Amino acid sequence: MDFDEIGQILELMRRHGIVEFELERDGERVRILKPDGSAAAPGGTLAPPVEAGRGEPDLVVVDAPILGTFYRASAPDAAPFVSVGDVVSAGDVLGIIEAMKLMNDVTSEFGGEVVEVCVESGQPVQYGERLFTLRRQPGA
Amino acid sequence: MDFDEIGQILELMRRHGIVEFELERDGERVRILKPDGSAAAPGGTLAPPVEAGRGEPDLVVVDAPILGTFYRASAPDAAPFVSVGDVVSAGDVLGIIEAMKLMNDVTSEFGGEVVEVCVESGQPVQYGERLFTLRRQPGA
Amino acid sequence: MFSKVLIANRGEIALRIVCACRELGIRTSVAHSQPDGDSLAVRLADEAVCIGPASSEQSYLNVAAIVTAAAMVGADAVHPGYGFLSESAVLADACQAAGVVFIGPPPHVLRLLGDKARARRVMQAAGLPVVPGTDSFDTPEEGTRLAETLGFPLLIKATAGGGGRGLRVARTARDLEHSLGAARREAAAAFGDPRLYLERYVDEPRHIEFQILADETRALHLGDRECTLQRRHQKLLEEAPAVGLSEETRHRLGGLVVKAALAVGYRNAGTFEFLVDRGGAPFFIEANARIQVEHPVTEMVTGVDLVKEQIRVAAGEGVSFQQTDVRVTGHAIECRVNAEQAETGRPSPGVIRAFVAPGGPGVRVDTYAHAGCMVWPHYDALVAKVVAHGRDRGEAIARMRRALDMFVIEGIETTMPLHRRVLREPDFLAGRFTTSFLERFIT
Amino acid sequence: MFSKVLIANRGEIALRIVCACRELGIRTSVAHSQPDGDSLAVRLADEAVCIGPASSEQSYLNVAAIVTAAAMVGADAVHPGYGFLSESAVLADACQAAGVVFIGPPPHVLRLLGDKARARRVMQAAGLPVVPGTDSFDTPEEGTRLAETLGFPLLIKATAGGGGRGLRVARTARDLEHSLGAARREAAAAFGDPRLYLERYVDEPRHIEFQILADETRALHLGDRECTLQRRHQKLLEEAPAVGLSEETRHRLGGLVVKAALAVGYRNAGTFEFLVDRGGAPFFIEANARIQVEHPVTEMVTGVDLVKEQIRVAAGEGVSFQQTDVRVTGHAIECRVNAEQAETGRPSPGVIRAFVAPGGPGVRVDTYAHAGCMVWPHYDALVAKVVAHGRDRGEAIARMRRALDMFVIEGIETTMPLHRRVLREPDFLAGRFTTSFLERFIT
Repeated sequence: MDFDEIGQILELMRRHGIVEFELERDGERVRILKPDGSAAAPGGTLAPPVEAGRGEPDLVVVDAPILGTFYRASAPDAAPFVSVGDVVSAGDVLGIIEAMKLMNDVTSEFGGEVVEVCVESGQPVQYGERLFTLRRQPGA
Repeated sequence: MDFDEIGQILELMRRHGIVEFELERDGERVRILKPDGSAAAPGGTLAPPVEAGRGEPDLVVVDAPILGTFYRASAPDAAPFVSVGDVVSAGDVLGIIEAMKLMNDVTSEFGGEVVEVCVESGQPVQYGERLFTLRRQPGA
Repeated sequence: MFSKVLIANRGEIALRIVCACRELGIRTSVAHSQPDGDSLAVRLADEAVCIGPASSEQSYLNVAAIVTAAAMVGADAVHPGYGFLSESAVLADACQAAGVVFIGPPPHVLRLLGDKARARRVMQAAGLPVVPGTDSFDTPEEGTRLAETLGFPLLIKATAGGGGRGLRVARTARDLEHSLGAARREAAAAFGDPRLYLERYVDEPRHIEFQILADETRALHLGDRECTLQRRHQKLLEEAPAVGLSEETRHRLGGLVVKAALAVGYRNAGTFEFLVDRGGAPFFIEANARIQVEHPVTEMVTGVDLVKEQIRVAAGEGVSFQQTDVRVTGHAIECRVNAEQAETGRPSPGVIRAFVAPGGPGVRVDTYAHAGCMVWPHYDALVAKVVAHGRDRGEAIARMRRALDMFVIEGIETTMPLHRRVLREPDFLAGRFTTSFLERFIT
Repeated sequence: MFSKVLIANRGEIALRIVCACRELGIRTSVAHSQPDGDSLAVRLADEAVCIGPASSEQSYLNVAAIVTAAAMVGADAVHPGYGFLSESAVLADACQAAGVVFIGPPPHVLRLLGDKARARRVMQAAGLPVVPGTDSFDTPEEGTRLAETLGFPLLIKATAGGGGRGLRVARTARDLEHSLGAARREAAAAFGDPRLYLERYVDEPRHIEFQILADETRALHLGDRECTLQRRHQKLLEEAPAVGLSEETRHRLGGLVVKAALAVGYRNAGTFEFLVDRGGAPFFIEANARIQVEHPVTEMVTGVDLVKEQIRVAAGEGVSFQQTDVRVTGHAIECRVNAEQAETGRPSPGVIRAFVAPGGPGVRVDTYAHAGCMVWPHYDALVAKVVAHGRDRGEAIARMRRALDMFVIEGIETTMPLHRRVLREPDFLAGRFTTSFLERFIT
């Protein structure tokens, strides 16, 4: 069994929608399991849900607290509240969301370093949409 | 077992809607699972399916080869073809099923000892209904 | 016609509106709460926008979020469904301000009909028979004084109430005294308005209603519905046409509701509700300025698609037919399949493991449910509406029975066992029932 | 009325018959093959009996097993559905001998209509316009001689054929010579009868049919259906009423089929099929002595439950209405959702992983499928029939589009992508099509 073979198995599994595969070479044993279709997933049109910063437990995500238009700065000609690399404290304003002429601050629950700004200024955002990824500071 | 064979197995599974397949070559073991529909098991009114002699691999079952009325003897006053404890040979008549005035023999594929008569004489039986359980004779 | 409609609702009615829009060639965007993100309405609409968390207050009742969402997706109209903000003048105003069409009556009609005491007065002036009752009052003392002129038994109602919420019966002056304070506090808490009014209590009535449709120039009625079978003022089984209505009363009320709708400047779909006393006399109680849960029974007997008509009217195209085209054919029954323990009404949210809806002739199922879907505890318990249509009431009942017998829902409890019992009850079959039938039947 | 009916069929029609029986208060027993033991029809019927293995020959085509099963469960009638033994005089005879009612026409009518050449002759005598054609013949030489009197192009048909099977077109004498031998062998293999007959080939026709119902004393017709959209002579989309039929022809044929049904002593439900040539002239081709797959479109526009009427007639109760009660309202379309790759028609059996059927106004789905069910390779590919009813053809088409767009079937391929394309094709929308439309459209 080498990686080529494993790759071929994985490809076959993908193509046939197999969820479990067992092999035992010379005593010649094989076992193949298809999904049972239990979770009837109707064909969706919606984009897949936003993923959190998987794998890295010190990455945290700041989501939109309401829907509206997201701005990175307080005015078109002002500097952004934060940019990648900035270090922020809990409670700092990271951006604003405008809904029905009202400006709503987006604040951080945590202190940390901004590692990603996920939405451009002036873009509409849904409730719960990911706006920033922060790397939590040790002890913050 | 090579990938050609596995590909053939997968193709067969796809074509027959098999969800689980097991093989063990020379000790001759095969296990094929069709979907059980469990995910969506609508409330049924049907009796549970007939169970085979699980656990005891030397027990074999003789099912009704057609539907009709099952008789254990050739006439009301005749002795039954077989009773529990009798030893039969492959091809022996175990009973008869009457359908549309025609008498159809129920014969055994195996030689063995009759350990159970599952249906009373004169009872209607469905196709595939279990009639007898035999214990296969070593070498039979 | 609109090019995109924002659907500000959830569940089966959101899907129902998707159906209507698709048939009219209109794109749909569903404004949904976070847990509804993978609902069938969201999946089957052209697009979707998440407007808030599970809590209705922050999502389906959030006017700012809905109007913002409409602008964000570029919708030219908002359909509010039923419940939630469907009768909200505030949402209608906000839509107007934002240049988006609210699919429903104009704000002034919503305000009038939202004030139940004022609506009664106006409808009386427009010629409808109303239950004798009082104006709104602010203090228990006023209430006690007004009750003397009205007599007992009477009903204490919240001025801003509706849907059967906040009702209390007072059979004696002592009852009244005992109840007024609590009713006031409840009304303030539930509707943000402590005002109450009193109404003569109609004992053992039937509850019937008329469906209307009005556009810029005309008002039409589409016949009546029987909504007498209720539990705690929540309808559980509806029929069209109404069972206990003489042809004479039917004809007369049909004409009167059309006149009343014209008198108040009604637009779009609406319902006039009446109590009918044992002598057969009808009394207007309220008008609902929205599509009703039970609208399919009317659709089944008339062949009219009420939700499409709502959209046409809102788009300025007018109702697509004349009063003389309206023909009631056969009989239809709707059973509301709720995620509730049948006898107690205790909610039963959870994952639906198996779901096989009945089909075949004369059966319609409106539902957002499917195998593997979640019935959330945050929202109301309606999972599916089963509607059966037959050439007569007998065939409709037989059809409903077989539809319920063939409806498989596993994983949650539903009201179907109760419906099945009702559909075999001799008094129900004979059409002998009043609004207390179901509660007496259950206990 | 019967107290128990044995259903000798499977799939959606078995379930359809369960619906009808339940509405009539009749108990049901489903005679099924081994793999169908956990089908929805079996689960939803009162009881079931396994009559044989997967092979149709040993189960659904097994007359002895079916009659034995009927006796075993104590059924007083057998409903054969469509296909399988539905038009079998042998089953009808065997039922009669066993004292069980066969729900269908009497054996002599089944024999007459099963012999297509004789049926043509008899129907011509009864006043129906028929395509010029020949009697049955046994040898290729006879065929060649008869063809001379008829002229080309012509159609070679099996005397015992039906359902579009065993058809060959001969455009020249050379074609004919080439085909007769093979057609003869095929007919012998497929129908156990090598006899053939010839018919004038109607080029680019439409295929329309009339639904009839007859009891001991009367015959009635329930209007017509458009069945022109076919692939390899298998209907894929049907409509009621027919699109390309003048009111004059409709009226005239309606009267003629009723007369013809009376002339042959017809009983129960049946269908008279016609080709309509480009000039609008109709030619009778055959009569089907069973309920048709596409019966729901007629049910949608008339409100009549054809399967219940079949049972009533068989029980001696007669058709439950008069010809003058039959009113065609609006327009209905049926799409046959088959487990087939849409473009090629290649079968696609397997497990259905997700299944969400469309609901809402004017939509009916007849199906045995559900999430987790198996589509067996042993039987025909029909998984579901989607039927849409609208006030006119335009609304029915819009409704069918949205119904198909909302119909989720995962795990197998289906014909829905083809239906979706057809429903957007300008020639289809304009009603401009003939029986070759679909095949030209696909390629």
